[in-house]
Amino acid sequence: MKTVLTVLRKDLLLELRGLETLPAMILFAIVTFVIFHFGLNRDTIDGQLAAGVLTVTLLFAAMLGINRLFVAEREQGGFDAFLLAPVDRSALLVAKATALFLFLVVLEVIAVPAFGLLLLGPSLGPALAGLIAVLALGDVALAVIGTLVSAIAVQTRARDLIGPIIGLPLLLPALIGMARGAGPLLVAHGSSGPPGKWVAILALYDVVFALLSYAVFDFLLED
Amino acid sequence: MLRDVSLDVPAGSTLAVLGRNGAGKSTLLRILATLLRPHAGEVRVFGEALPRRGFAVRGRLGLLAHDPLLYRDLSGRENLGYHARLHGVAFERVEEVLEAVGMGGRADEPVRTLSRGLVQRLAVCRAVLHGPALLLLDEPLANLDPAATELVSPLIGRGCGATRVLTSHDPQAALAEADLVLGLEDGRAAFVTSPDKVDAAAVKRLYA
Amino acid sequence: MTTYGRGLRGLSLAAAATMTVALVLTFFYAPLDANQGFIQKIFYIHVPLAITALCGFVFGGVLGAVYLRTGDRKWDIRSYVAIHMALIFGIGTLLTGTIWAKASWGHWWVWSDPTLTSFLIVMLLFATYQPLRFSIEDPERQSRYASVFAVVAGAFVPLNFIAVRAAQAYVHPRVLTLTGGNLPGSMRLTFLVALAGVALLYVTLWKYEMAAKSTRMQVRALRRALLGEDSVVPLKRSAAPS
Amino acid sequence: MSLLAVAPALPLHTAGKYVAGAYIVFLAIVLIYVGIMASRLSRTERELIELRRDVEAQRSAQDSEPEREPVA
Repeated sequence: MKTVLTVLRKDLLLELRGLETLPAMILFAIVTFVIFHFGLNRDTIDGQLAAGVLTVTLLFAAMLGINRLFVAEREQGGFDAFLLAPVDRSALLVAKATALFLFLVVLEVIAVPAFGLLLLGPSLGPALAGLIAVLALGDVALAVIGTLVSAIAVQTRARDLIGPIIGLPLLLPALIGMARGAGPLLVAHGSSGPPGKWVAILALYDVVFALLSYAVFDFLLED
Repeated sequence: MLRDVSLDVPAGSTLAVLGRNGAGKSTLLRILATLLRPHAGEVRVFGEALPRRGFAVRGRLGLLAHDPLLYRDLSGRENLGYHARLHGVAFERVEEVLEAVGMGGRADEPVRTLSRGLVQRLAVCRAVLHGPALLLLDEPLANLDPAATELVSPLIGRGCGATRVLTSHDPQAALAEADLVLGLEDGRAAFVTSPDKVDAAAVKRLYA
Repeated sequence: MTTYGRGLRGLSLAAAATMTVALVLTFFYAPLDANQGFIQKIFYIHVPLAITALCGFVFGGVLGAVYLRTGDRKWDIRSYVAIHMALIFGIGTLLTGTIWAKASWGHWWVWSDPTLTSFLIVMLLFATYQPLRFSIEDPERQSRYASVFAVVAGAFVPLNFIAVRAAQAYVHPRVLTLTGGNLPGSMRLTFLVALAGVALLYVTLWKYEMAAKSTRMQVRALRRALLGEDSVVPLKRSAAPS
Repeated sequence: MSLLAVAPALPLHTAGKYVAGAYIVFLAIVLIYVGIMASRLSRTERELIELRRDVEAQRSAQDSEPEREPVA
């Protein structure tokens, strides 16, 4: 646990100093909203379409963060430094997933209101609580699977390509859960809570992949 | 890429590894550091067989490789603080080693803005931070001027108290520090002997 | 050294015989489906292919897990061949599936069918297996990372089916439910024989491929032993383990 | 099952084409696979023949120079 906090602290500090990932993710998300405005030729959207635009944008913005997650470790010797320390290796997975989760939360804190402002027809207010629940569960899946995929992809030659082509299919069920869970919330006078079925599926997906990642992560670190 | 290399290094002594670029010096150090797993053969560090017992060895060795293993966007103090936390070392130790290499004043600048010599000093700090009993030194004095060499000498020099495995681009300097010499040629041991028995011709052939 | 060729002849004969029986049963024994008529005959090849391919993916994941436990490269090769064969069967599934969709619904692709859709997602995921391998040069790391991928992707198969099935209503010509309850006896017999035939075919081809790989590797090993290291032409960079 | 209701059973002569198509696809995949394996088999065979030739060449070279120490 101490190791997790140590690595997490270092990652956040590194992001704070370099500002390499998070600003790019946020800008990308907002630009994508603008692109959807023109691509769909709609001033406002609602319901399932809105949920789809929001979650797909977040997914692709997350891919940017996922691609960069381990680059500093690989290029600046972070893997070696970590492996030389007498600490539990799984701590790196937990720390990186937590860092990615926090990045996604910051991204959404900015991108979701921006989405409400730029594209969403109905007011965001009544949907907010349900949306937070769905996005939080989705973020866990994005963070866990993203960390795993990133750790695989960073050691390959074509890492910018391998990351997305493995990550996107693996994340598809999570995307379905997020989009379908958020859909009913974004209708004018829609339901206040997300459909329980999708919350359950997202939670199941989170738990299974968290355990799975924990089981296989050590193998990605050995040299 | 290593073959037929077998030798014992007694605790507290210094092994110099000689050989031209690509002979397998760095590979040997990475295997000893548990970062590479040997495909076959037996490697023991502190009597623990690698790679199976790697966890028993980690934390007791310090690696100083070509790569300083420091984050460029963090300052020297932050980098060392990170390593101190990972190794469970008190922060006073960070200040102690920073002072020892004369970096106390510049430890808050990002590593990417420092000259190579200063980065190498920080890398020395990182390698010895947790007081390792085995030091793996790959060209430890690279980029260091004579004054800096003087400064790091109590940390990684002959009197530092740790068992040392060191490589150097300068065979004469390495021989002067060694108790035992391993000559590597294309991943094979060309000779293993004490430094006074190494003849100039053999060294010359090694680097030819 | 395992001799993969042993039992191959018996297995081939069994696979061929079972497939033949399955075809005979399909066209001369199984009754015409009340709703779909003759077109339902595709079911007897499409669904066994799909089930075998999915089991093949999971099988590859299990073999990958064994590799990670043992570190013995032969398990990675087995896992590779299992996934490789499952991909071929998967392509067969998608092609027969689209033909069935066209015949039943008039479109080559129907999103409303959760089984076909989730199968496509699984195929898209496993299609990255070979590029991933190709992108890692160090053979040991290639094996390790490919096995991690196989384990994760193998576990993804059932999860993905849960998620996609939940997303859509049941509209597939659901001749077979998981319990198989609503299938008339003669249809079920035909289906089971066809499933056995396709599964036997998978096992046969897997063994065949393993035998071919192991033979090639032994030729190389012999050359190395008899003529020395330098006489062996270095392998080209490849996604396949060797 | 609603979609099924609007998808009536095709007449046999239309359905036959699709069913035949599906089974031909299956057969073609198996045949293509067998074809690829056949070419690989012939490559292995060629390698074996080469190996045999090289080994025999080495043997006869050694026989003609019996004094020489065997290399490797």
